[in-house]
Amino acid sequence: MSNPRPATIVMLNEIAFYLTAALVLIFAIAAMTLPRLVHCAVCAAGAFASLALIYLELDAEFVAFAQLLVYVGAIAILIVFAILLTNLQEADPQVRRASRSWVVGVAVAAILLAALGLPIITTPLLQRAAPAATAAPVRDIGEKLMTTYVLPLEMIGVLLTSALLGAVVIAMREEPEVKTKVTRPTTPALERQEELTPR
Amino acid sequence: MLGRGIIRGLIETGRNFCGSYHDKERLTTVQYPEEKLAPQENARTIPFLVYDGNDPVAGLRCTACTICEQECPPQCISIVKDTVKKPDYLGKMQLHPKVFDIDITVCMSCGICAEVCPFDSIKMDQVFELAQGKRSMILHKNNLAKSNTYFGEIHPTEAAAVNEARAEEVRKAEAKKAAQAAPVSA
Amino acid sequence: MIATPEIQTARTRGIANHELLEVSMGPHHPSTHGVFRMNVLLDGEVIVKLTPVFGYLHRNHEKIAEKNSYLSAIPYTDRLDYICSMTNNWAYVLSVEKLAGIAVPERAEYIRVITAELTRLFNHACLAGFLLQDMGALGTPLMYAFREREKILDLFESLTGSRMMCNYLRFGGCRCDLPDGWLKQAAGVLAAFSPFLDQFEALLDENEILHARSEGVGVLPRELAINAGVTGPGLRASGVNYDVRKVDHYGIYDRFPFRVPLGEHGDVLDRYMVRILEMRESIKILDQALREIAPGPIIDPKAKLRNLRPKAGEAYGRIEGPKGELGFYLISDGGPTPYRFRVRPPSLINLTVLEDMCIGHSISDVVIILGSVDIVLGEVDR
Amino acid sequence: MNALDQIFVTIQHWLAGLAPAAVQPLVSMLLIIGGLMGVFGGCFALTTIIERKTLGRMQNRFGPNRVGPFGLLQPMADGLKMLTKEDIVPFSADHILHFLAPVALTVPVWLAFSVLPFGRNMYAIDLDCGILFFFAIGSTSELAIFLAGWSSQNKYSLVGAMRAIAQMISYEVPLVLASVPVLIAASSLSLPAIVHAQSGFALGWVPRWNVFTPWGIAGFALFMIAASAESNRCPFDLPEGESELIAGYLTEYSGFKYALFFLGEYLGLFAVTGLGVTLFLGGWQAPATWLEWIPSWGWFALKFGALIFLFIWVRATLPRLRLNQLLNFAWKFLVPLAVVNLVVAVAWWQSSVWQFPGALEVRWLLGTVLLAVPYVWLGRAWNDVESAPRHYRYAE
Repeated sequence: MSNPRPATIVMLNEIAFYLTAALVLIFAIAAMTLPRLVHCAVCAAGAFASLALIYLELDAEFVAFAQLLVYVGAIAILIVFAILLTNLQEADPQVRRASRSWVVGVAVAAILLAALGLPIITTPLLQRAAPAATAAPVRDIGEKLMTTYVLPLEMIGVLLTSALLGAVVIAMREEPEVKTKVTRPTTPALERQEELTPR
Repeated sequence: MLGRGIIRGLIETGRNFCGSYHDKERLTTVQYPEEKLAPQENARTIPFLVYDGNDPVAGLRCTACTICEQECPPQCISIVKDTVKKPDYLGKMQLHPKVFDIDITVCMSCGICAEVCPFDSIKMDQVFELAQGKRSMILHKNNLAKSNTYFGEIHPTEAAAVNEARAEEVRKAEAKKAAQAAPVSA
Repeated sequence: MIATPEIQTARTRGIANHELLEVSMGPHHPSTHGVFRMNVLLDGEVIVKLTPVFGYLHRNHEKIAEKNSYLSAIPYTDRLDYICSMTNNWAYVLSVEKLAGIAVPERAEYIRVITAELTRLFNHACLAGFLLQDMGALGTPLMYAFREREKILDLFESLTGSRMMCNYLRFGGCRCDLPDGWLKQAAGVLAAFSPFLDQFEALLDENEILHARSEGVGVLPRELAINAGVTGPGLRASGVNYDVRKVDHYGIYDRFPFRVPLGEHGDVLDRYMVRILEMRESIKILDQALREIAPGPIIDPKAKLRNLRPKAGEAYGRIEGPKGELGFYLISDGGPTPYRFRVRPPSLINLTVLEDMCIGHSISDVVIILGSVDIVLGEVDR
Repeated sequence: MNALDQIFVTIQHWLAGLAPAAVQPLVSMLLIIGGLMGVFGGCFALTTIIERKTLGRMQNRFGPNRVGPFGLLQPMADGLKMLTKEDIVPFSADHILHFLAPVALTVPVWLAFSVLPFGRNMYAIDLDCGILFFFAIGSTSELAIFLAGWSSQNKYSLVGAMRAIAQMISYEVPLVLASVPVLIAASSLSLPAIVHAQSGFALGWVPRWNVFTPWGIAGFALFMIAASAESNRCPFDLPEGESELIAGYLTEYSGFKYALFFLGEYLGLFAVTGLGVTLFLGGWQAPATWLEWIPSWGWFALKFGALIFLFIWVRATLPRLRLNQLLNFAWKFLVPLAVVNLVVAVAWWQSSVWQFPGALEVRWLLGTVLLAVPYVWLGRAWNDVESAPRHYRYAE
């Protein structure tokens, strides 16, 4: 692929990684803390996009563009639709707090960090060197998807279609009378007309 | 077939697109300031007063009979009669307007004044570029007066008929005067 | 959402009590054909309630006419329905002739039929153009309709002096005779009109989008149309055979064998197609009239132009205008000015059923239904 | 490879050579970006005037011809007017999002041009999954339109934004499905590879473009319909349906933000048209060998212009669809047809092994029949509104 990297370029990559990682964190934190919901949604979309940037730095183009397509293109819109349809303007502050003191909060956070962090550090997978990037990554992904990982692919397909059908059924049952054309309620003129026409 | 109507519509606009380059019928825009369409002969915009000869004050045909003032639907004509009488084209002594104003902003160019005027003294003009800086557009007697030759240019057939009728009356008046004078002398 | 009275009434009539959106379309709205406002109550995109609001163009037409003499009321009738001034003149002049008992010579009757049918031609063409403009066809049908309208307006300008404000008909006939060469020019314009109609039909009649947008939209049932007093192409599109030209036999319409097209469903597509077919009939009438017109007097010599004082009484003259039955109801007390001057505006009366046609449709349909009703605000507000 | 064909590439290399070695890749990238933005910015200005003049000519009138010779300076006049117009932001609007919306719409669209091959080895970057990048960028515009609609706090713009999102999401599916057969034919996602797959001539004179196959014609038609919906062009310009919603999500925008929205919309149109040319019309390939003297980027420009004219032509003719018809048309007509087209395409390649004489004609016949039957059946099913042909009786 590209020629062996001189030191300056490696150093530049480090800085670039730290920058995008910081970007992701900032967007994620903003998504959690901003008062107005729509701003949170936009920051979430920003976090997804900067995540795609990180994938690009790792030369995983397919994953980056798939991330961009799926997350920014679809899931961000999903969040936004949810906000629109439920019409929540402000995040309501009266959510009951589990406990007053922040010590409990820090403790819970530490436990969670440990539970997530330890397996990542200890697994042998990371020790192996990253596999050499091949000439046509997309072709390889395609072949692997169709050969070794074909079962998970089909399972996900079935899962997604069932989710889709479920959503349609729920949407259908929720407001049948609005979706179909409003059955013609009586209008003033029609009412007048009933009296006019002799029985 | 689903797309048939749409394709027929597209062909129609396509024909108009190509046609606009060679067929006069399919490009009908008149570029106003550069190309000006000659106004139709009967076109009417705002009224004007006709005067004979070349002196706008003396030759003014209007005899201040105020019929047009009464009949004008939006009442935009205002006339003040002059006291002294002057002979008109038949020699009869007629009054003349001291003040004859038309408020152009009120006038709706309906042409009723020209229609009901018994002396053919007020006719409809064809000028339409009336935009001005001033707010009030009241045209006075001197702005309104235009020569009979100008009337002949803009409404040729109507002017010819009016001139011919007036000449006829002048001849009838001469003949009557001659007849009165003749028996006396005979 | 503060529950305004409309929302209460909408809710009491068992309509889904979702968040109702109150939208005011107009008076400054790109597709209300003039200053006309609709207060639309929306549930999502479905119309729940629609209250038309008009009166923005009220110019006190009838009180002015009661102050002026009979003659000077004529130029005001041009401004009623400012697209078809010739038919407005004719309706007014017809009622005055009934009031004062004035006869009309042969040639004047022919001229009146010719000018009325020419007006109907370009009014229906413009209606089709505006309707398609509302549907989204960016002005193409409208420009074609306006191209033909210009030719007819040139005819009117050479005949009466003004393109739109003709002020041409008088009691007992017309103001001035046809300039020579006018008839040949009119025949030329008419010959170009039927190819224009074919062009229009090629552009639109089989257009799937037009059919999809207008079939079953804004249905006006027969009984409601009759009870609401709707007249003109809107009524005939609902299948009711009522054309004042055939009912009243005014003027010399008996001499022209023309047919009256009727629709079935009374939706927007029928109202559009009935007008296209009416244009074809008008072309036949005009062909025959232009051939049969004979030289002769154009005004009844006995008819008085100024200070006409008809004997006390009342008269109601009506004609089949392009928009419907246009009538003038005059009461005279023997004086030079009418005691009562009342106009029957077809646009306003056709507009009263707008709500019944729109309920249950979406916003984009309301615009088309309003377009198909063909209103001109000058006539609605008078 | 005559000099004229590679003129831009040589200029770029020569200019990049002037810069010091360390900075050279950066300078050459900047040159490409500058070139692309210059060309397509100018193309935007030109298209606004060409569109208005062509629409005018189709409506029997001149287009704008007062500013400059034949009205060619009209875009400058529009741009100046947009710059000097006061930029009004409604008081209750969400200022940050109101400002962010046009930016979020226009910036990603510029990225989409980096993937398109405009001429023989004239492409900004040859991404291995170029078309996936293109569709990923295309899908971000919905978010920007929602921001515009939501932040204007105006009933009309909210309804317009809802319509726009529903339309763009439901037309992205047929757009992608219509281009899948082309990817299979070229067996690669990178656009220059797709163009190379369409080089060469079958039967001696027919260029091997994708459009000259049964599934290619159907795919091209589906692609163009979905593309016109994706860029809110005529039969689908519902979001800013002027006659109903004043200007949809653009209602509360004025001044240069309004111009930015239009720039975003037109660039989206150019990107999708460029993709259409690359996928179906053989990118910069010349249709015949003796026409090779026109440079490759010239051929791309010609095909590009033809498709833009087609869009303008459709805009002059067709009225607008209603929202439910629009969505029904996408899900009940375009998506099934795209799937059928995929099946036909695969059948076309499987049957390429038939050797008996007249195999090509039989395959063509089979392909067209397999596509025509669902088209007619779905077509009739689609306008199922009582479309019994209307007959109008005459009284007496």
